[in-house]
Amino acid sequence: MDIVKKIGFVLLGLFIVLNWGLLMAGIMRKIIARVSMRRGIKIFQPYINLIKNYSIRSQLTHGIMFYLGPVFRLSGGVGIFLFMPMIYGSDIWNNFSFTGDLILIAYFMFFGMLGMALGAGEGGHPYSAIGISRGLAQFTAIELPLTLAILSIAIQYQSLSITEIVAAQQGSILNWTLFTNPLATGAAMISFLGAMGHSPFNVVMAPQENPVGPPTEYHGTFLGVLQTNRAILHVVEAVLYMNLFFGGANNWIELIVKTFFIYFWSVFVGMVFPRFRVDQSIPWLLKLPVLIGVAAIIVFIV
Amino acid sequence: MVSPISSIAVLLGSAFLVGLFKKTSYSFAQMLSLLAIAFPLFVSAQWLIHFIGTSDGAVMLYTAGAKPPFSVSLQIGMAEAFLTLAVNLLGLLSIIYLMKPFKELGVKALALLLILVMGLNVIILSRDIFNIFVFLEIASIALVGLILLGKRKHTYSAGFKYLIAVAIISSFLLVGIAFVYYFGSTLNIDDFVAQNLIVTKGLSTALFLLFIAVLLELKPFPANGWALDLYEAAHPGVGALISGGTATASLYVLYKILPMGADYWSDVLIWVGLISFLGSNILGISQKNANRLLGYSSIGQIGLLVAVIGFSDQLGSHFEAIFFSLFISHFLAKVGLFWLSGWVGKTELTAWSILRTKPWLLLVFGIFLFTLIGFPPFPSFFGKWQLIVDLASEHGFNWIVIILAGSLFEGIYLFRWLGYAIKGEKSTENKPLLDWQTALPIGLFALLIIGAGYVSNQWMPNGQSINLIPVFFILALFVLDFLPAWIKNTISIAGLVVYGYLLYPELSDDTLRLVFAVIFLGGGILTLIAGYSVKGKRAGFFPFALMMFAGLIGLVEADNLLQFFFAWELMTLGSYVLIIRGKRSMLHAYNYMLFSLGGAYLIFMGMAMATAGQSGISLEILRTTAFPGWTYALMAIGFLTKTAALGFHIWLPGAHAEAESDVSPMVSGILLKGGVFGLIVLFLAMGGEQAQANPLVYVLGWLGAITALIGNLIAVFQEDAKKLLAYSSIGNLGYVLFALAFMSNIGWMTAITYSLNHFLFKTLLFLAIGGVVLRVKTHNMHEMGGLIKQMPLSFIAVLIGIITLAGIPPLSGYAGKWLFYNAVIAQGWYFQGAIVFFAGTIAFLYCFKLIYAVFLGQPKDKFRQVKEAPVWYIIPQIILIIGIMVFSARPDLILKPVGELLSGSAYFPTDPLNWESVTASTNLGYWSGYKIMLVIGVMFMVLLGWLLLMSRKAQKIKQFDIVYAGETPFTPGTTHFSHNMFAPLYRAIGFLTLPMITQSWNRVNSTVHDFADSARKIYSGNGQSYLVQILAYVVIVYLILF
Amino acid sequence: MINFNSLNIETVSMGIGVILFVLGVWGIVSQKNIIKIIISFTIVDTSIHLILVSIGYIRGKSAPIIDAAINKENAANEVVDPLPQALVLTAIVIGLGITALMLSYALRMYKENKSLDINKFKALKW
Amino acid sequence: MIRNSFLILLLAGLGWILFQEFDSFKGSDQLNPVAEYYATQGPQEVGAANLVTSVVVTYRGLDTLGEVTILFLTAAIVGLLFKRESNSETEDIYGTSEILLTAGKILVPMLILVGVYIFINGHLTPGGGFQGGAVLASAFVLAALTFSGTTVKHRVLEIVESFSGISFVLLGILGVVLAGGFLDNKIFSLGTFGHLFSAGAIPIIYSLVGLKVGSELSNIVLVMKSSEKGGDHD
Amino acid sequence: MIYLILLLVFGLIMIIMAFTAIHHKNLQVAVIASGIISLLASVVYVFLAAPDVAITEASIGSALTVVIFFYVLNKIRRSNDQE
Repeated sequence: MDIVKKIGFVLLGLFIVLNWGLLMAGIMRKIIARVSMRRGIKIFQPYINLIKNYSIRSQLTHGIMFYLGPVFRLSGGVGIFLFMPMIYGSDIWNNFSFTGDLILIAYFMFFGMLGMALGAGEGGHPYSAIGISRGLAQFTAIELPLTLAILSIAIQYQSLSITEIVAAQQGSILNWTLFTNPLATGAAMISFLGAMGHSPFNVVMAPQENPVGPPTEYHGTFLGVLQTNRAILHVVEAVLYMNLFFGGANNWIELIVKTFFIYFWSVFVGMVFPRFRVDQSIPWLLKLPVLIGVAAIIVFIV
Repeated sequence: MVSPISSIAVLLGSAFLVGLFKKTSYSFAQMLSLLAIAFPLFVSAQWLIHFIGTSDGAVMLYTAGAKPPFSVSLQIGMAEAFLTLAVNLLGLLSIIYLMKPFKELGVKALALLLILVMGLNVIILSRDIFNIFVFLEIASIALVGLILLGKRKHTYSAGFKYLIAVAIISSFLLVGIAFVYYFGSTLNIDDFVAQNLIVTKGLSTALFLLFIAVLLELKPFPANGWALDLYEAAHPGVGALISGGTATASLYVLYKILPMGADYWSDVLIWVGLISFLGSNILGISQKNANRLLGYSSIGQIGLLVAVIGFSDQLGSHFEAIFFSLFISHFLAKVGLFWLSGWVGKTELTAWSILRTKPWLLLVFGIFLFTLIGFPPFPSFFGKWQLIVDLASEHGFNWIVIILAGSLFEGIYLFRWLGYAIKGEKSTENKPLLDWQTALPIGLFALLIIGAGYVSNQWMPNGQSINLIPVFFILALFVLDFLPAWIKNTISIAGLVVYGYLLYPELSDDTLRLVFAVIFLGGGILTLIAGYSVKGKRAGFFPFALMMFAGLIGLVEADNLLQFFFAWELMTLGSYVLIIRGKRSMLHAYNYMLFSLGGAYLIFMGMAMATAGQSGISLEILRTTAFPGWTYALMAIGFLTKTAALGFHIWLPGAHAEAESDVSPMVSGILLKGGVFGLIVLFLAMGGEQAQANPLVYVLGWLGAITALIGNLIAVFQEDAKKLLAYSSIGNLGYVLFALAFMSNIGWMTAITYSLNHFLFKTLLFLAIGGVVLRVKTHNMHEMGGLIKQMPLSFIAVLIGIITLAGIPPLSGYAGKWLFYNAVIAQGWYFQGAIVFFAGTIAFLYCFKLIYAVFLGQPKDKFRQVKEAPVWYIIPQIILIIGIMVFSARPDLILKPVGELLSGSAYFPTDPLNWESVTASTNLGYWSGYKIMLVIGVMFMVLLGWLLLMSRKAQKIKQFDIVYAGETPFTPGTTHFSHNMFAPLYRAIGFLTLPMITQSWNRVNSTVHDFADSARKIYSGNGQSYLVQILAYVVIVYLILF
Repeated sequence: MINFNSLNIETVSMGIGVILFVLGVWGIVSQKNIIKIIISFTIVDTSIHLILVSIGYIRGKSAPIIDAAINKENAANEVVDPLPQALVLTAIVIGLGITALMLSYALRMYKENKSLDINKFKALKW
Repeated sequence: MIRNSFLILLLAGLGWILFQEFDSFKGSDQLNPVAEYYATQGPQEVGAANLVTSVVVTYRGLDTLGEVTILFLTAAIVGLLFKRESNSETEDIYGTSEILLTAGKILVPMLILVGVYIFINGHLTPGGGFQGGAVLASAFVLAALTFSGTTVKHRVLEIVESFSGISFVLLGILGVVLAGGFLDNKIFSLGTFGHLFSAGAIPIIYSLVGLKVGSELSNIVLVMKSSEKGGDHD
Repeated sequence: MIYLILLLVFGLIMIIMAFTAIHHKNLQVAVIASGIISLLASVVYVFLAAPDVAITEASIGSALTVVIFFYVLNKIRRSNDQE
């Protein structure tokens, strides 16, 4: 395929994802507000925020890494998008994923996190560092169930290629990993809660300590970049779970519907459960979800 | 040729003559004594040269115009010539060394020494047991007189104890001789042996008395308190005479009379000798007095030599070479140490730090200690090697265990001592003068050791297979040590480059070895470049650095077990000295050495078991070993101590963290791969199928996984930047171990990728952090902060380093992770795999801490003027970054040939990685470093461009322009959040990092020390108890025997 | 155990030697006084000499000196073994030397510590 | 008590070891080959009537050399031990009684004569260098006891000691040069068997041994005697 | 036979003397006892056809040794008196 055409479709996909991400964020916040008996923001408020931030003229920076942080962050988000096959069976929408490598995506997530952490770090704000340290600590615990789940489905499908994993789930809804491997799905979905940064795992996002979300130190274009990334990343992560556990998507509609529900799962749990402290969340994550993950593997060994 | 009898006559005559001189003509007497003792030295040398040059047998010397057995006869052969040469040399140098004390005591004392030397000569030469008895008495009595030299406290009581002990021993000896004569009708050893008597009850008891008395002369543990007291009380110069002189003669007597006894006497000697060796070395552990410690060590070493004599039948044609190398090591090193002790003057071990005022003495001290322990290139290394290999071929594994355990215990106290000397608190007193009388003998003996090392090497079977060129190069560096550092550095680098160039053709086919050769030599060159930043002479650094690299590269080159072990020990020796050079690294280097020593002995034991029943010592024989379980387990554990697997890791953090800035990358980035390479060699030798079937690898896998987790977790909680990196090394080596344990093609690919990566990023990180530490003069990360502005290049290096470490695409660390997943799933080790991945995410935490706490956050006031790291630190970092980039983009350049090698060979033919130009694939997936690099690189550039476009007018603001909850922070110190950064994590899973292993090792340590401390209470100081011990020894041995 | 009839001069002296040896050693290990220990050593010495001479004795033969009584040619059948006697001569002198040395050291020790109790000289130990 | 019973056990063990020897000792009825050689060949080879002397001085001459060396050593060491006080003069605690003085005057020369006789005739009659030397030494001791003022000078003794020692060694070397080996007595003609001047070098060697032993023993005793002033104040 | 009986008697005396030498409180007595052992031994040597040894033992073992002992004992006594 012509590389220009490819890049064109990639950019188009990116645009779709960005929009769906912004929209979904608005919808979710609306839902949250309604559930808590508030009126809430406008659905399109994320768009407004984004445009507003990009148009602010003053740009303050603490140094080179502060500057590069958002670039890393956005690279992380876009990179995952690039390496992710979006629509099953479509050459056009599988981006640069070739056949979609699960490990690559799993580890590339760190790229953005690292950039963000470094950028916030150079800001010199101690709370940023506190937030990062908590976030990272909790992240280690979040990763473990996910790792077990990934191992479990890798055993199940004897593949680490996302495309192949999706292919294996085609045909019937019962072929979804959700049904063929509910334990792995369970572990992964708990881990997803943490990845999305909602309650009960969102202490790292506490108002003053928000390095993973758009932080207070950043503003203007920087913040705009971060918000862009956030929108993209949430969708792409949901797509990842969709591909792994919920049969993938054969078209954009299916993708939007599935990602909505996947994302909604985290919002739903966040509404229901209160927040953990980090030193509570880590042991919790290392107990039940890990046990589920272990069980998911044992099922396949035995 | 001059008859040795004339040396006896000359010595005796001059002794009688010297006694006549008056005080006023003392110097003349002294001159005469020197000449008198030089004469026999010349005679012995002449005979030795004669025997070496020709293949003549021993020559019999008759006295009194009658043939034996009717008259006393002497015999001089190669052994006698050599031993008398040693004794005479010792005598000559003793006169020089003891010149002052001799002068104080007068001419009579000179006569005593002459007579002592004469006596020793006769003991060695004589073939008549009664004659030997008489001259043994002479030697003992002369010693009793000589201990009056340089009078110290309690000399008299020590002398008395010695006298009564000798008296009771000689009583047994005389009774023994009497009955030997009664039953054997002869006093001549050869005649007795020739008669081939039937051993009756009476004769065997007579022989028992004879043997036990000679053994008791050698001060066997535990009937040796009298000797220890004498060592403590006597002038060290006299201690040297006892340890080197009388012991030598008595040992030879034992050897001479051995054919007289029944077969079981060999076994008795072995038992007695080894019990002495082990017991004495254990009890030495708690000893604080240098002279007494030397006594313990002497007794131990002599015990080993006694055992070697007992083994003489089993050792066959190797006996002479083995005995020579072990004997000469003991002789030269122990005597040298005694002499050094005399110069130090104080008896406490801690006082030996005074040696630092004379660096060459420190070097000599090191040579002596390493010789005692048996490190290459010193003679005892070869002796111990061959001894143990030969014992193994007779399946004498129990003996080997005892010998190695004894050596380990010896190492415990000798290296503690060395530590005191190199790093102990400097004593405030004036340094003693070093006159030529002291310097000459000590220096000469040190040189002789090196010569003896060469002889042992050439003499020993297979010894010639060792490539001595690096050793000579290192020796040359020692000679050139007076040059400024940069010249030596250039020479060293040139040496490594040339060596690499010469080696390349040999290795170009064997990619696996080539990878490690690149790590060892290339790493050596890179880290040495950093050394250019050191001004001055940097005395004693380069020889040892090169020694370490020579050892490492020697591992790669090794074709046989001896070469491998030689290289292994050379590496250990070099790295130990490098590590102990750090400011506070006394204890850490000590721990390192003990673990290395223990590990080395396990490897040694494994190798020995492999050689049992097989011919040759090539590495191939590991596969066909008769004891696969033991061989592999022992060797694997040995290598694990070097890779610092959990349980054997406690030496690493301190050793790596406290080392000098440019040494840390050497020992962490490069040295650890030595252990990895060892494991690879072992597994390769085991062969694929055997290895896979071995339960060992399963254990190794778990061990690797847990090591990775715990190592990384502890690293997270470090505040010391270098310690953090050090623990991270433990974790990373855990990955490597885990991957190696897969015993599959892809697993090994993973391990090699990891090894290479770890070399690249850990060297890079240690260099970068080392550069920072060099500037800010602290290891504590929370004292740093905001250094990115001052040290941007170091920051970039660390950034690249941690991205690689954490395995984040696109850099090469990801390659390892990807391979890992594939290997884990293919192997089915899911849980271990999960632990390792968990460890990987934890690694991310300390990566962040490292870069954030040092370079980001709030810059401190005191570091505002800090400059970028020295350019010599930056250059290797740039090279390493380039290396990482190249490896990340084109991993196929290295991994493809390695993979082909692995699948092409017999080891791991199944499930290789498939390569399609730059893309690798397995059944599970595929990976293309090149494409990932390309995609991410382009994307990153685009986004960066975009942001630059959007915010090109970004405005730099001040440090404290931050939103801070309504307050304005005013000190950077309180605003830099970096101490105890991961407190919540610690509260959650910190219990895993409790130093349980350290505590249990400490408990082992204190148990051993307590035991040694209470066990040595048997030496109550009461002369009578010593006699009782001697008596009990005799009776108990008798009862055991009969 | 010992048949009286088989008793002859050399076995008896040998027996005395052995008993004295054991007694001497008993003295050495049981007495606290240094002088007593040295005395015990001389007893041990004497006992060894006795043993040696007994070994050299040949039943019914005379001293190994060729004089009027002993024919030079037939000496081999007339005399006892000269060798052990020669050894004893040497041993006696050595014994004297050692005894003298022990006594000198004892005297020195006494002057240092004002005691002859061997238990008092335990400064060097362990 | 535990210690004592332990010691008794040990001694029982020692006794048991020695009893093994005693038990297997049956005496001898005839000379063993070595002794037979001494008895038959000794007189011809060495020329000494006293076979013990021929063994001591010739066949086992090296032992004898060692033996005198031991005495030399002992004298030297005792000298070193009491070096600091050797100058201090002794007050004689026994006093010199008239009887002792008279007896000394008679006995000392007689003892010296006897001693000399013993070692000169060592190759013919019982006795020899050691015995003669011991007698000489007793003469000196007696002299020292009796004539407290006129003690024999150490220096003289030392010179005699060294001279005889060196001569002994030189004679030994002459044996290598002129005869069959070190300490071979055949450097001089063996002479007539049984005469005073026979047996080659034996009378000379034994005289030297006698002088040496005598001077050494006297030295030891005299040093012991004269060393005074308790305590070693350094 | 007479030798044998004499020898047994001597032996007995020697053993008794040995006990005396070892256990007697007075050092002088002990020394003399040991001298007596030596002296008796020299007689035994005569029985055993060893006149050379007998002379030596008598002159050195029982005479000189005892003299040296006495000198030393004397020294010890005197340095005690000086205190």
